Amino acid sequence: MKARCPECDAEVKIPDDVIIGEIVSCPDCGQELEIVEITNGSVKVKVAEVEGEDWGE
Amino acid sequence: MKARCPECDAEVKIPDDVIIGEIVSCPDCGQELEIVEITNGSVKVKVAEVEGEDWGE
Amino acid sequence: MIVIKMGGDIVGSGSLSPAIIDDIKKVSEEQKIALVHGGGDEVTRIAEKLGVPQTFVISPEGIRSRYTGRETAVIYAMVMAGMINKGLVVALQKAGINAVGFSGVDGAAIRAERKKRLIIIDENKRKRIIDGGYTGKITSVNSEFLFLLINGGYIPILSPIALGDEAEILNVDGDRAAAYVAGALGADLLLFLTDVQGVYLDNTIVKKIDADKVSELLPRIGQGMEKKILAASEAIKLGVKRAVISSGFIDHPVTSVLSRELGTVIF
Amino acid sequence: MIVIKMGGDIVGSGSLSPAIIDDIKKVSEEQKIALVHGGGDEVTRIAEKLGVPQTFVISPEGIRSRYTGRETAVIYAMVMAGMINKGLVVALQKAGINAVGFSGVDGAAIRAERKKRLIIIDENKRKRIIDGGYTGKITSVNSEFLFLLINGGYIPILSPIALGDEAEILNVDGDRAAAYVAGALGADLLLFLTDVQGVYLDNTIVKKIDADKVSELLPRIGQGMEKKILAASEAIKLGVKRAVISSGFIDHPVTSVLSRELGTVIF
Ligand SMILES: [Zn+2]
Ligand SMILES: [Zn+2]
Repeated sequence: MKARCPECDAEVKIPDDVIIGEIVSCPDCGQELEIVEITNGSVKVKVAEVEGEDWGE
Repeated sequence: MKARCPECDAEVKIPDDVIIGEIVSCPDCGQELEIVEITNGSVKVKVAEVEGEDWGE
Repeated sequence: MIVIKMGGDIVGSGSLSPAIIDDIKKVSEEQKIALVHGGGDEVTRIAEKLGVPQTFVISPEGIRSRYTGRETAVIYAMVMAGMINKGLVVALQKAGINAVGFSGVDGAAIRAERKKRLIIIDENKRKRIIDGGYTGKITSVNSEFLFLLINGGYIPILSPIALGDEAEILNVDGDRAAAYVAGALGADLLLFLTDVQGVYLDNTIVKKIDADKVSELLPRIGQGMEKKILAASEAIKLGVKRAVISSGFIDHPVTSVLSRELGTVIF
Repeated sequence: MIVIKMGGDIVGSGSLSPAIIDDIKKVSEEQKIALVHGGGDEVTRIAEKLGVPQTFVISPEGIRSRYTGRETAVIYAMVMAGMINKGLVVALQKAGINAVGFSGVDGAAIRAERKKRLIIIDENKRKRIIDGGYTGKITSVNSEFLFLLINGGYIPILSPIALGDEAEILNVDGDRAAAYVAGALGADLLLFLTDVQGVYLDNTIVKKIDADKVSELLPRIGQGMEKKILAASEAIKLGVKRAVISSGFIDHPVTSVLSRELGTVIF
């Protein structure tokens, strides 16, 4: 499967066994993209919002 | 077995299967007596010091 | 100043009904307030889950109490001060009540003397002395510490734990802890929120009990209530104006007691 | 003002070495002091005993952390604020140190924002977003509350728990909690008492680290220490004069750091 990077419009290859919530990186701009929908062999992605690392004790 | 009440000097009957820490009452004055020693068929008693009831949650 | 004791039925594992929260908020806007909670059943539940079976002993007067061994004392503090207390604090904070939860060991808020020995009725129905474990008789309350928080705008919520003479963690009865706290703070009212409407005698609620005449009444009252009446009368002797035993499961369980006659008043 | 963070190795299930207690007492007679503790391993131990297996997740940077689900959050508060915290309070009280133990939910002492989502590396080594559970990023410290206690003559000892925006109980990193507390109190020193002598680099202790140059160093440092250095540099940015990472297992672990160069200083 493929998707377009919302940041640089590059084509991003997506593994066939991808799951919702998985993060892929754009090969061109490096932006991390979150898989938000998978329907009939096509995927929707959005820019992943990463929160800082502070996961407690 | 028998013991003497330290309060009123009455004779107090003690069951044969008594254990250390057990409390017996003096039949004359009602004083509670604690068994503190058991040796060869004789027992030592002392006046039991009772603390108020306040055993928590 | 009002002190409210909320028993295990009211606080469960650390939650409160909206009716109680709303009422505490309303009252806290008008006067000073301090809270004390119970929760013995939850201690038992967690202790047994942790593989520490709880033993209960019977006093010569027939009162059944937890035997607090060393291991149980740690679990007791954990459940009371960590689970129930913090659950209540967040429930109150969520409503905008600036609660501060702590126990009697903090700031030596409640000091007690460890009971070295207990007299129990053993399985053969004979009286026997056993090691006292970790329960205590309250000797003092650090009212300065409590007032520091209260006058600073916070609402203290206390777990029934006391600091022993050798800095042991001691299990103390929540009703009695509330009585001592109310006495130390010079409270106008000590309110026991329970799961019943008041003290029942021959199926009727007793409206008023004179603290000096409690001993006549006790033999005719059930166990749990007996402890509460004793604590209430102790509070009166410590200078609290009145104590009320009332239901925590009605609308406005706190303000109702303030505005009209409800439950059983000990004076 | 000194803030001391005592990690899980130092506090165990709520005890302290006499060396640390003596030193805290000595320092407390000369200046103001606040304590923050850790204890994640104890949380794991009790949670598993209670039949709540603990899950750990790995961040893209390789940091392994507890996944704090709803049930775990309750146990976390119970163990931290009930067992470890109260164990420390009585250990300090026994030495005549008037400690007051509480958590970040009490008096809203530490507020945090719940992390709604986390990015982890899953079992197939792929990055994935999961629900954030109950961990938070600290947003503020109620220094007024802390000063109320400190100026009242008490020594606060804080559990690493924060109050979320919706009054959730949140698991926050103890090192970072200590950094924010130290910042809010304008501490001269934030001391991390650990089980090592300081930060090691190529088998030698690093004497000094410039807080602005921490990022260059991090890739060469082990995980647990990395968190501590980040927290230390954060404290410096929040206005703390210096942070020291040093051993809690030496004689005079606190006063030694005050009187001579010891451990690793972050400035
Ligand atoms: Zn791109
Ligand atoms: Zn006699």
